[in-house]
Amino acid sequence: MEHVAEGTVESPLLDIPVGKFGMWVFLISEIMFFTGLIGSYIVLRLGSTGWPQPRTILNTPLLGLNTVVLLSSSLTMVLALAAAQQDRQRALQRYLLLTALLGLTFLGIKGYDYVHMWHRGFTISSSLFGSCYYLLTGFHALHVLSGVILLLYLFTAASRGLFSAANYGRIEYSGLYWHFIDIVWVMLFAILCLV
Amino acid sequence: MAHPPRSFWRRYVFSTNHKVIAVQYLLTGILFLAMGGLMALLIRWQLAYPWQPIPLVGKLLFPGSGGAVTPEAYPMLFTMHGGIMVFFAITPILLGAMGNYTIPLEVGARDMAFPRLNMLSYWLLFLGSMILLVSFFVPGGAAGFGWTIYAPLSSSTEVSPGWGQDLFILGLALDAVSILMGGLNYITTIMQLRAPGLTLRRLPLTLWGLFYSAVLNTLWLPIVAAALFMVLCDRRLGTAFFVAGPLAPHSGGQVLLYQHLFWGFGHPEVYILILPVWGLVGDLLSVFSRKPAFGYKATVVSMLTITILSGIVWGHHMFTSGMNPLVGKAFMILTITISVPTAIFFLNWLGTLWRGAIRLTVPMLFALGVVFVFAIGGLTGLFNALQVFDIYIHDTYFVVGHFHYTLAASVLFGAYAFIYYWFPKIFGRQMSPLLGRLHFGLSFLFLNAVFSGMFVVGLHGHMRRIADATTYEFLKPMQAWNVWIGWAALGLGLSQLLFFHNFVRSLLKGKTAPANPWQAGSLAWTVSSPPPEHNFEARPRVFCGPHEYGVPELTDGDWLSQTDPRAATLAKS
Amino acid sequence: MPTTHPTARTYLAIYGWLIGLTILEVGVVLAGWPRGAIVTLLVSTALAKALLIALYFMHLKFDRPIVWLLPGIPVVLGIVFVLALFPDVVFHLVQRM
Amino acid sequence: MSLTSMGAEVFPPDISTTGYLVDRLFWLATGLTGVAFAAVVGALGYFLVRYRARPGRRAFYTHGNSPRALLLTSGLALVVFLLIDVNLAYHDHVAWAVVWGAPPSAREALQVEIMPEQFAWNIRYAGPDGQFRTADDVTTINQLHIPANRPVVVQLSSKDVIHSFFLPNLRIKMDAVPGMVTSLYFQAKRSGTYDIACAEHCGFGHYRMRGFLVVEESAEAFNAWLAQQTDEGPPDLSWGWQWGGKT
Repeated sequence: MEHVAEGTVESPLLDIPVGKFGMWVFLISEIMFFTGLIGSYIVLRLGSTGWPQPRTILNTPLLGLNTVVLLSSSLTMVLALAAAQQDRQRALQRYLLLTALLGLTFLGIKGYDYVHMWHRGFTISSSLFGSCYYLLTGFHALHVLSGVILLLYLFTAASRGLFSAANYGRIEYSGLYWHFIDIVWVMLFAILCLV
Repeated sequence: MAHPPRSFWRRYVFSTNHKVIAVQYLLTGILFLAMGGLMALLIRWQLAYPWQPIPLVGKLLFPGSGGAVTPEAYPMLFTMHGGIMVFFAITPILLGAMGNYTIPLEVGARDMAFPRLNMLSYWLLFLGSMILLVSFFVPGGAAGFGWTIYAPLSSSTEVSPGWGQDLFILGLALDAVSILMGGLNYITTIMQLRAPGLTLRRLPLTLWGLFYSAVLNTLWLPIVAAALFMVLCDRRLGTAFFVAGPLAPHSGGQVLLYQHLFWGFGHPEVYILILPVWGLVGDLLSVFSRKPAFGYKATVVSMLTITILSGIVWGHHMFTSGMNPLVGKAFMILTITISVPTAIFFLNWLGTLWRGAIRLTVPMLFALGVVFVFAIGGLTGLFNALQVFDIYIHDTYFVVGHFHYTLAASVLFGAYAFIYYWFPKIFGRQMSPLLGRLHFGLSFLFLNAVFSGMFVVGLHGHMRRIADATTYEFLKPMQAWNVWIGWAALGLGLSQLLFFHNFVRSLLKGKTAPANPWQAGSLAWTVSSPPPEHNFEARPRVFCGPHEYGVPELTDGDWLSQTDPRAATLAKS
Repeated sequence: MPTTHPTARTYLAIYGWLIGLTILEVGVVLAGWPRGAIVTLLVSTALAKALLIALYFMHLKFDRPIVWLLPGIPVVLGIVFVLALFPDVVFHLVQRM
Repeated sequence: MSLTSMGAEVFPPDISTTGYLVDRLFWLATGLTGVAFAAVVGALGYFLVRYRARPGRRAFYTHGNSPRALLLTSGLALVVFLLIDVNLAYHDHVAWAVVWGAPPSAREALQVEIMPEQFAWNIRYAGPDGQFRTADDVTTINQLHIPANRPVVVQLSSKDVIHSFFLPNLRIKMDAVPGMVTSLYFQAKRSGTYDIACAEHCGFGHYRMRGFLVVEESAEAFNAWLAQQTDEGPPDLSWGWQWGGKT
């Protein structure tokens, strides 16, 4: 996200960079979007009888592994930010690439999980649970995918030496997005895939 | 000093300049306004003279039926009329054009916070509107489930099979993303890019309206976006989120859930459109009364209160839906509390006029028109809030009349006030005041004739969205009114030609406009008309609020610009 | 701008907690705990994990409190919105065909 | 169709025992908001004439932010709120208790199930055994016969999309929602044939989804009609539900 250089901004509401403010406003609408999805899931579930136990259908250990993968990518993301703040260019590139690869791993496992489930007859149209599962995790996966693309872009930018200890804003704001995706998964994992 | 990009494409088409984008929004909006208006005329023709061939254009539009509207086409007309008017006419003009044009100029910024996102926002709207237009020509025709997209009529392909329905939802979803991107820019620019000295207490009221509106969009639009995606899944992927009963493929979901999600956004949407108008009216009343906006702080706080309340009153759209009646009562009480802040800023508007020196310019006329029609719209809203009475008039033309007074009349007048007021700044030329006055007078007359007629037929129980009232015995006495509304609507439509004529003629050969034709105090009027590529050569410094009119100590005129250093001693805001 | 950034060691410690809680979650589900206990535990662990990520990885702990307002508003609104739908869910169950 | 017919009654004829409450609420609201509207427009018109710009005229310089101004506006707003809004809400509350809050007991009321579909009203009576979804049920299409002066309870659901069961002459309506059962009650006091309308857009045939409410003079006339219907053959048992719960 680039923004017009404004010189000194003397009366902003919040004492944070414009890009960071914008990213938070974007995340507000993302939170509401997932509120719509997760809220619908909660209402549909509480309003229906005979909801199956997720662990009898889903591959719980695999999903747990995937959670660990995504949490690890959050760690590498903050380490990338720390590297940028300390001007350690090689480490920055390494961590960005690692984060993107972990995101891809998550998507790979997700894809395997989808195919596997689908073949066992658990599809988006087989039951209300199936519909909720594929809708919610599907939208989350789309967010991961766009995050991976963002990270690969950041990686190429970092390879060209565009970031430094004085200029790491875009790493920070992208990190906010990436961690937000992580939080969404943490919630989905617990209340959709386990409970 | 920045120069505009050389190439035509970068300068006028894929421009990141907020002023160019604003004009793109404006022209798109006016085009769709005309289209939605023509659809309204077709609707009124069908209601006035059911199944009669439409004169002049009928054979062209409905060749299969000898020029008459068909039962299949009628739902498409009112669905597309609603969808186009709300999302592709009023939203682009009031949020897209007014937001984009005024915000950077009024906060003293060179452009929006994220110009490229801004450009993307317009082009997503453009793409969405093209998808909407394409939907008319796919097999099965355009969407016909009403702009509210109520499930399961919308979400089951057994009852609404055409691809036009999917395209409508897709177009709306794209527009939603576009509005969200715009809102992100508005919020960030207003809050973070204000010029030195331009504190929150010195913002023009228009910007407050746009800000609140953007906040509401950011919060509630994603909810309906989620619901729309679920409808699409129901239609094409075999899910049943909003389908229940015999139509559902398995145990089924919940039909009411859709209505909650939709109105969770749908009610704030009313305020999303009206808040910028309220702000604009507050500013215009002040400029043309040559008097500071009365009770500025109270007005801003009232608008904030309404912004908050608007998010928690959606249930009053659902009194007959089978919703829990106790919840309905809670929603009724929350709804009527909205009249407190509304009354406060209404009184502040009157207070602004009180002991002013009122100039009845064209934008002022439209602003006063908003005050009048919004009074009707707001007060009739009270009828709808009363559970027992609302159940009788729910889904009748009384409701249609009410929301056209608030959403069509007020918002349309607001849009015209914006255009007449900002035209000199945007295009550097002046519009003809005489044609403007005529346009206002005729619009005011016909608009009230149309929408008050709707109250009459609505009270008699005339359901909305029916193609032919003569089907029903109890509606027979209302047919004469349908004819009356039809001709008044035609009058309303024809008087808009005055506007188009005035707009195009002034654009081509209107008188050159000075930098500040209205003697207005806010920042936008300190730069030339039209403004330079990046608005301000140096960052302006602000010394007072935007409404310093009638300052007693002044001898050279009666007002202070926000950049006038004398304000430090003379102004009280 | 606040510049007190946490160190890599803090990040690793938080990461350890997150992994630990995840293992706990999967563990109790596979062990087949009673449903009520699972729901209570999992909702709290999920909230705890989300809070840890927001506070440390998203740096909310090191931002000025007013930045909390930005995610705070939609989170509160979202919860209120979902709760407002609850009476209808209950009503729906009672009147089910 | 002439202009003289534009002077028709505001509401369609009221044949119910409770409709007058709805009409009264309307007139009360019209009176109260009418006063407020007149005050606003009066002030607006007066100010526009009295304070119009004239050469040499300068506006009174005030921001209206003084505590006195604030007290005046919020005080007035509060008075308006109490006199109009709260007043109306109270009357609505009272009317609600009668129109919606006091369903008649199962013994005294005639029970009817209605399951609309695109674009017709399927209507079911319990028949002699008083139980729904049994072989002696009576089903009709678009013909809802009821006796005058006896409470009627209707339960609604829907076969396909949402419809809305609207009785303009009784001032009530209720949505028929698939997967849910909703209900309403009423009592007609005047015999005759009246319209049943669908008030929720339900597809291209929405406008012609008309039913007939026939209010029979007496219980005998109603029973005679009901007995005739059973002769037409076994009713459609693919829909209908057992009555339970509070109604």
